[in-house]
Amino acid sequence: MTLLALSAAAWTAPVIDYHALAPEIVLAVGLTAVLLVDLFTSERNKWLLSVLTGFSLLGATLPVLTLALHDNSVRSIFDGRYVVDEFSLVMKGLFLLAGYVIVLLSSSHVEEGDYWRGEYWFLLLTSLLGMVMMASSRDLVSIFVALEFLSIPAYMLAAWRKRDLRSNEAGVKYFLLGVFASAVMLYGMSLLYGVADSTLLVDISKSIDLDGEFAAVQALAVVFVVVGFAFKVSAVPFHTWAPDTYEGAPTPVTAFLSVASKAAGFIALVVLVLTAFPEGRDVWQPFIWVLSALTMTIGNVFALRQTNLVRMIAYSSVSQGGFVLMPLAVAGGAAGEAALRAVVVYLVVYAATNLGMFGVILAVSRKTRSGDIASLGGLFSYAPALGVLLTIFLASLAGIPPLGGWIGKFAAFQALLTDATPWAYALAVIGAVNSVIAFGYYGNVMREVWMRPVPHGDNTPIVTPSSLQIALGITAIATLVLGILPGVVLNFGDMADLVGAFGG
Amino acid sequence: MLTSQFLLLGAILFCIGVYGVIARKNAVLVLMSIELILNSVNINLLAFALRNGSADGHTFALYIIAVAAAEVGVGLAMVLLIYRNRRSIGLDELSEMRG
Amino acid sequence: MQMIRDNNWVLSVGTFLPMLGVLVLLITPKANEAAIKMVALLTSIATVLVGVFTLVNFDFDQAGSMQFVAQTDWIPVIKSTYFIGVDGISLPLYLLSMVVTLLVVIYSLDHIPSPGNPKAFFVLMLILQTGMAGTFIAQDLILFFVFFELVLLPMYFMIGVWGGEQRQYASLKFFLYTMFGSALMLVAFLAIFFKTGAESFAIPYLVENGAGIAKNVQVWIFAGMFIGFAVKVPMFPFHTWLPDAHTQAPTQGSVILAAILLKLGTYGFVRIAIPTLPDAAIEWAPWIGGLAVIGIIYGALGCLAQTDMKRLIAFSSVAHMGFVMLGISTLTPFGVNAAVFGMVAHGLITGMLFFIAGSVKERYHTLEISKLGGMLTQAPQLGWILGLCSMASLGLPGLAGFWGEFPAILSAYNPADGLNVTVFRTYMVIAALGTVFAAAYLLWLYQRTAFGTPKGHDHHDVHDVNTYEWVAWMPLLIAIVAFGVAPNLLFSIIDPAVQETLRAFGG
Amino acid sequence: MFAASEVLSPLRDGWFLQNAWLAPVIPTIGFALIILFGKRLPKKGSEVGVLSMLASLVLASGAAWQWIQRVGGAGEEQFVSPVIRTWTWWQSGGMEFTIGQHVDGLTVVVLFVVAFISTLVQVYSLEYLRGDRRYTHFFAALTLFSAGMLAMVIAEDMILFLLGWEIMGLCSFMLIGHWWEDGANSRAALKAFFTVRTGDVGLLVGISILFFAANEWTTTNLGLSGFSIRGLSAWALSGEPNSTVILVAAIALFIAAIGKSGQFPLHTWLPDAMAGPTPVSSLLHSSTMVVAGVFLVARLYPVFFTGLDILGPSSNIIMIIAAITIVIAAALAFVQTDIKRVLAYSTVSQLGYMMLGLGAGAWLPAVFHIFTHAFFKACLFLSAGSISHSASHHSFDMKKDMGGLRKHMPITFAAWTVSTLALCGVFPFSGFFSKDEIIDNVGGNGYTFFMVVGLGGAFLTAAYMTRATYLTFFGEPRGASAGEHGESSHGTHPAHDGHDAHDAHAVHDSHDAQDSHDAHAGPHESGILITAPLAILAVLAIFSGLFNATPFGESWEYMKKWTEPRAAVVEESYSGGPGEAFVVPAAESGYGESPCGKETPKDGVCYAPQLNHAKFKWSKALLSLAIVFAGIAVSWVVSAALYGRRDPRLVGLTQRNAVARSGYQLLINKYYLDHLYERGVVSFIVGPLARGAYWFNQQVLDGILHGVARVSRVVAQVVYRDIDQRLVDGAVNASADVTKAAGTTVQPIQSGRVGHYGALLFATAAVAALVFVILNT
Repeated sequence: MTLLALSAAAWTAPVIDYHALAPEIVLAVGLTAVLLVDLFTSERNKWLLSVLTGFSLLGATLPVLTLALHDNSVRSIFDGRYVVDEFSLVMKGLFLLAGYVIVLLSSSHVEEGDYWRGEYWFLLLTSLLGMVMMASSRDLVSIFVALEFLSIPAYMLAAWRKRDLRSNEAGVKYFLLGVFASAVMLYGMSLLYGVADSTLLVDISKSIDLDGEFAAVQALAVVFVVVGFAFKVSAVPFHTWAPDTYEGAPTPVTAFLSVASKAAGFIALVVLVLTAFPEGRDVWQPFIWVLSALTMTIGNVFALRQTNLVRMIAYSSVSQGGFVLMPLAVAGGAAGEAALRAVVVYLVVYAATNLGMFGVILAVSRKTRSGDIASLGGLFSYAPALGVLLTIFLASLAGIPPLGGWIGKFAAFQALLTDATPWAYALAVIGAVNSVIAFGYYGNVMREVWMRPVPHGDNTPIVTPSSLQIALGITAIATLVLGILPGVVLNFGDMADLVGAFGG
Repeated sequence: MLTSQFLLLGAILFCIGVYGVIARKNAVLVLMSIELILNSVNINLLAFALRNGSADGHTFALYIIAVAAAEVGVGLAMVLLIYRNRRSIGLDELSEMRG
Repeated sequence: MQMIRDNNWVLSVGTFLPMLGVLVLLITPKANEAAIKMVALLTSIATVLVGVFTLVNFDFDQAGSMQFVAQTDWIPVIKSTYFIGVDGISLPLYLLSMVVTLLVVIYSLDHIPSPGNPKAFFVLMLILQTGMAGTFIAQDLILFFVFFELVLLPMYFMIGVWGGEQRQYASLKFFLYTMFGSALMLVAFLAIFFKTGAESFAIPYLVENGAGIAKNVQVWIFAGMFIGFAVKVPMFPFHTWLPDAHTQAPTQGSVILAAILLKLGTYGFVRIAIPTLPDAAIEWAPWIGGLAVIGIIYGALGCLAQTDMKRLIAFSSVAHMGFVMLGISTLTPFGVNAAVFGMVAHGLITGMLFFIAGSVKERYHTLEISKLGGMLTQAPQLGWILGLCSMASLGLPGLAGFWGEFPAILSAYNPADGLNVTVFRTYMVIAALGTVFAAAYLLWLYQRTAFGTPKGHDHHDVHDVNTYEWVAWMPLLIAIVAFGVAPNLLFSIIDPAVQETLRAFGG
Repeated sequence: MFAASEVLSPLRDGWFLQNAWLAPVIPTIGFALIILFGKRLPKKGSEVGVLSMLASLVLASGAAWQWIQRVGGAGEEQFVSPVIRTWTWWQSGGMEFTIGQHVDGLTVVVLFVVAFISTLVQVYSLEYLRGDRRYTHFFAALTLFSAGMLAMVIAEDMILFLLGWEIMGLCSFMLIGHWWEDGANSRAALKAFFTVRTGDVGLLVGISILFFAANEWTTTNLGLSGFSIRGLSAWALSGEPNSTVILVAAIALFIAAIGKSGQFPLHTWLPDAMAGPTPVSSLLHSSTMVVAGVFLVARLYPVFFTGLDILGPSSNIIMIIAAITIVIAAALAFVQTDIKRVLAYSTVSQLGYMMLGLGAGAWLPAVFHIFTHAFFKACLFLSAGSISHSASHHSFDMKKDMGGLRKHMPITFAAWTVSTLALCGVFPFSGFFSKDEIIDNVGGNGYTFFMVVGLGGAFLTAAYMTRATYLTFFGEPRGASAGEHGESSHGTHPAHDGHDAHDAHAVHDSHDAQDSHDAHAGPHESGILITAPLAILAVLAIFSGLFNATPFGESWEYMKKWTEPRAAVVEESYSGGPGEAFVVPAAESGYGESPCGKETPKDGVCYAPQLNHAKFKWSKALLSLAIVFAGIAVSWVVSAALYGRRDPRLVGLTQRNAVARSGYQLLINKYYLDHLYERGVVSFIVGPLARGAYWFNQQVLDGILHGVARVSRVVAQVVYRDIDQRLVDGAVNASADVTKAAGTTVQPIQSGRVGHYGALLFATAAVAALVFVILNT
């Protein structure tokens, strides 16, 4: 009967604000184009694909800019299931630019490998499209779709080097655990829907009430949903896939996973906790508190004992994730805005820095053909530029002023101290201590670069392809500017009550 | 109203699925267990949809089914991949990278 | 405190000029060492000239108030501004940092430590200079923090790349220690920011409002700052990075480390921790004083146990900074004056001592005291300079060291109101005994290195002080004597500022 | 606070008084010049030294002369205010502290003495150290040393005082260690420096206490800082100070004085300090270094006066220490074979006299003794130097390398004898007038016991000096002075006289030229540059006593008139600026019964306590003279008998009855008798004391000193190796290891197995869910 009732209701087509959807559309067009061009180009001209990908990404950023400059009003379509506000615009911009940098990073790598380039670019774009969508989703369904949209291509990218066992292993682990996690999350979502009788986040936030009759179900649901994204952002103990996948996947893909898909996970998490679960803070705040503390610490102690560079970075990005989680642990309270700002800033800075670091690693590995940290020995002596760049990025990750990283950590601490509860202080101290431990391994790499002899004294200089140089330039400048004039990014977080803006 | 029974069923399926994921060493079986979980979710959604009389549940379920299909596709592709490379789909051999 | 804003460009120029030099260096080809050295030299000379200009235009009648103040938005979101200025406390240290850098550059002209690569070396040194100068002029906690941290990396590399055998261990230790401190310090900064109503990070503002914070909260915030600064000073028991860092660092590194970097910590106490959190300062003062005197005796004993000349000098820093901290802990203008004077004096003297150690190493290829000896016969000038500096370092009246040491001891006789007099008088006596120890280890060092007959065989490298060294050292030596004979050159500048700073204590 | 004083008739106050501060400044400049250009100058910088000392001598004399004028201009009972000039030196906490000169009677006397002796010593050194490889540095150090002493003497405030004090300490380090090629010398130098420095802690503490105790009072009433010596004096006598505080301060300061003036028990560095070249010893021990301690007490006399309740019924610490020192040091002098060490111990005991005087309220005699002692002690040292230089081949061993030198070096002999007589206090030599005054006044102030000690000391002094004289100049030449080249003596010598030091670097030292010419020349009189100073000093040793010849009546008491500050109550509210100089009429209460030092002065301040002077009586004088002659006689007889051994009859006698009376057996043979001298006679007179003292000295005191050094070294080792490196540093490194270990322990969760990962994932989710479900329902 209900079905009847539903069908009886008159159906009106929703008004679609195409301007708001412009970025997604451009991307969609772009990826179809890539697919087609791939079909009809000969091996020699495959390089077109990377160019095309790059352009479609840049093309997609144009509407983002226009939207940002147009007016500050919040554009909400599909009655609030899909919202374009500054927050989402910032994140879209971030994804697109990060994507562009990744294209620059990968192009040479992909060209030189004898693998399926067309698919590579296609999958990359698809995943990015998913992320861009994620930035705007304000509904369980759209969030779920966006999530799978960005995940599934990522699984395939991870396993992209078909002949390589490690790559396969990476893909499989990522895939199985990923779908498992999302299944768990879905279970949580289904319960949420049951309680709220709607998949719209705003409605859910209304229905959540931990003192009510459904408290148990809601608590369970919240936990499961958070777990789903905690997996995405590789928070301990849901991080287990990350090191293996990062190590096994092709380096550009690793860069992509560790930056873009992580960021996507975070914004989903932010959106959920801030718009859907504000009332559930008694559940997710402590949960995230624990996750954050664990993530920072475990990530660090693991990173300390790595000898493989990429794996070390994997753990480092795990512990970085912990720092991003830090402000979220207090986001439910007065510190909401500060926390949101902290997350945004941290993600931006982290993206720039981490991509830059992967850029250097790609450049160096072109010569050394090795993933060992020791292979960086004496880098400064034969490739000073790369050495200095790597130092800058590492220092930024370690959060040393005046390099970008510090402002991220600073914002995180600021959020915690805005909350000013004992738990917040405790977490802040844990964070402070971890930021020191972290230098243990960052410093170790620096030490290799500056103070260790070149392995078997091979001093041949490194030739860096121009695309890589550009990528490095962009990221390095970004890192420095963000560090010296943090106002630039902080202002993103500064827009009129962001938190309120989610509602649409 | 039978909602609670549906939910119970969903829960049971969920548990079985989880058990399968954790216990099975065979990639295909793991995939199937995951499918189980997804289906438990679908049951939940539909049950709630009926109870609440809103369409969101149905829509959600449809999306899940579609996506699940895609996932299985990718999954099986990967299983094939590893089978081709190492003549086995035992997951425990896939532990080259650890620590 | 009122602000004088004319010539507000001077400080920025003086601070960031080295960065210009860095840029130029980056584009100079690595091979062309002469050009590189020239660029570095000119940059640091220019910097010093700006410093001199600052000095000339400094209004000494208002040494107590901030001068050359410049303030513009920097990070509006967190209410942090680019806010700089100097008063009588910062000025000497600010200039000291410039001069020392110049001298170090001059010294480096013919003393590039292995593995060479002057380009990187000078780049780091100039970055370091910016960081140091900036820390002394920053009037905004965040700005202070940024500059404070800016010095870390260059020093890390200076030690790690150009240092001795243990360099990697030493540099990492140095870094982790300092970073640990500053991380907690940052937390403390944020805490005080929020507790004062999240209005501003400007130090004057915090000085106005910091006192309003509840005492127990103040104590905790102070704890954070304390660790941050105490590590840098370094105070017992946070000192263990120092001997390693000093010993392993190249001469230039040790000199800068001793002359300036250690001062960042004590300066932080004087400029930030104590004025902004007066009640906490009162609470902490006895403990700080206690650690200070422990440091004095402890450092001295450490020195007596050393067999390595450089390490001995390094440990002596622990003792000397102990005197500085003792002065600070009295919270009286008298004591803090002594402390600030002590900072400068220690900068000059210990910097000089490290220069000498470097030259000794270069000549004798060892710093094992037992292997040295008879320096006076082989390199009399070097020997006599070492003598002079040892004397200055052990606080001989008429040389700079005395004016940091004696008034500090003196001030401990009656500390600020609210502090336990008996405790501090005990400290006074212990500190006074410390002077004997100072005499002990320094003269012992002198007797074993300078006196006696030369040991060992290959002395063909042993030559007397050369021109570069003379040029680099003479200013320090002159300053040591000049400030010793006419201490008011400094005191007259410091005193008003210190009184201004300590208003909270009725100083 | 006090009523403003009425218009005052200005005192005469000339250029020299105004600019006495140049006295230390000139030598300082001289020092700089020598260090910088010395080597290039024709005379290697020595001329600069001598000239600068001459300059300050002229200044000092001028100042002294004008001071005498100034005093002459003042009434018999007026307080003659010192000539004070100050400049701002440093400021702190809003207070300004001054540097400047404080010239009064005491200053000019000591100023003159120091400048005078320094000049002579420098002249003497021209010859004595000719050809020394560090000729220039020697003069530099010597000049700076004198500068330090002068600065201390002229100091207006305690900081400048401390400055001079410390600079002296430093230079003594450089001078004593002058021949540092020999480790022993540099060790002796270190020892000297540490011992003194240990005492200096007292100075630091004392100054600090005084400053904070007095500063407020002095600033409000006199506009002087709490460092100003003048202010402190007034404060001490103002009845203001809390008795405990000032007592502690006085004791602290006295500890410094003990260290500097080699009083018991910190005197052990003095004999070792003989390692320095003889001119140095002479300068250090006659007029400068060691006198500094005494000067400190004399300078801040009011503080000690009030603090230790001098003139009080009970004996105070100064007197006790001084008495012990007098006896012990004198006793020690007996068992020395090194002539310089005899003199060193004699110095210690003479300083004891000065201290005794100060402690017993005999301020003037003590100061006067500084004055006279300076001359004859310098003379003695220089004679010793002359002997070793020209006769005994750089040896100072009386027994091995001297004897019978009176024929060879008449001038030296004469100078030595005269000074010895002066030292023994034989009328009419200078020593008599000062030392006897001290003893006399100690008795006069009612401290009979200490007077007896003083007399005993006089006896011992006479005795050991006679012994030294005999060993050196009588009997027949031995060892080096007999022309034989005592290689043996070289080997067997204790390393702590300048002797071995010479040889140690004789190889690369033109000094060996000297040696060779000694070799063939044998003992002979020294050159004019050495004898001239000797002669001058000898003359002064005779006549300097007449400056305060109490026996000849009031009119002869110049020193008293010139130097002793009048204990008048001064109506003074504020002291004017630099160069302020005026006389203030005494309060109605006459000079005789000034309240100063007795009770709180009404409407005014005191700068000096009221002291009494014992009337001179020939009876007492004759008594002490008798004791002195007794000492000389006994010692002479013994020594003569000891070194006589000419008489065959005696030999025969002893051969006939081997068990004759010990008195005759003394004569059997020199060595046995010598042995017996040490064992028998000495033990007869001062035996237990001397032995005990010597044992105590070497074993206990020195033992303690070295013990302290050794212990602190050991402690240092422990602290460094175990506490610092193991504990503190260990903790740090451990934390790193712990972190690593943590990594290893949690490593299993990264097994690489999907199954495990999934299990972990879901387990966590489930646990979390459970926890929060429970928490929220």
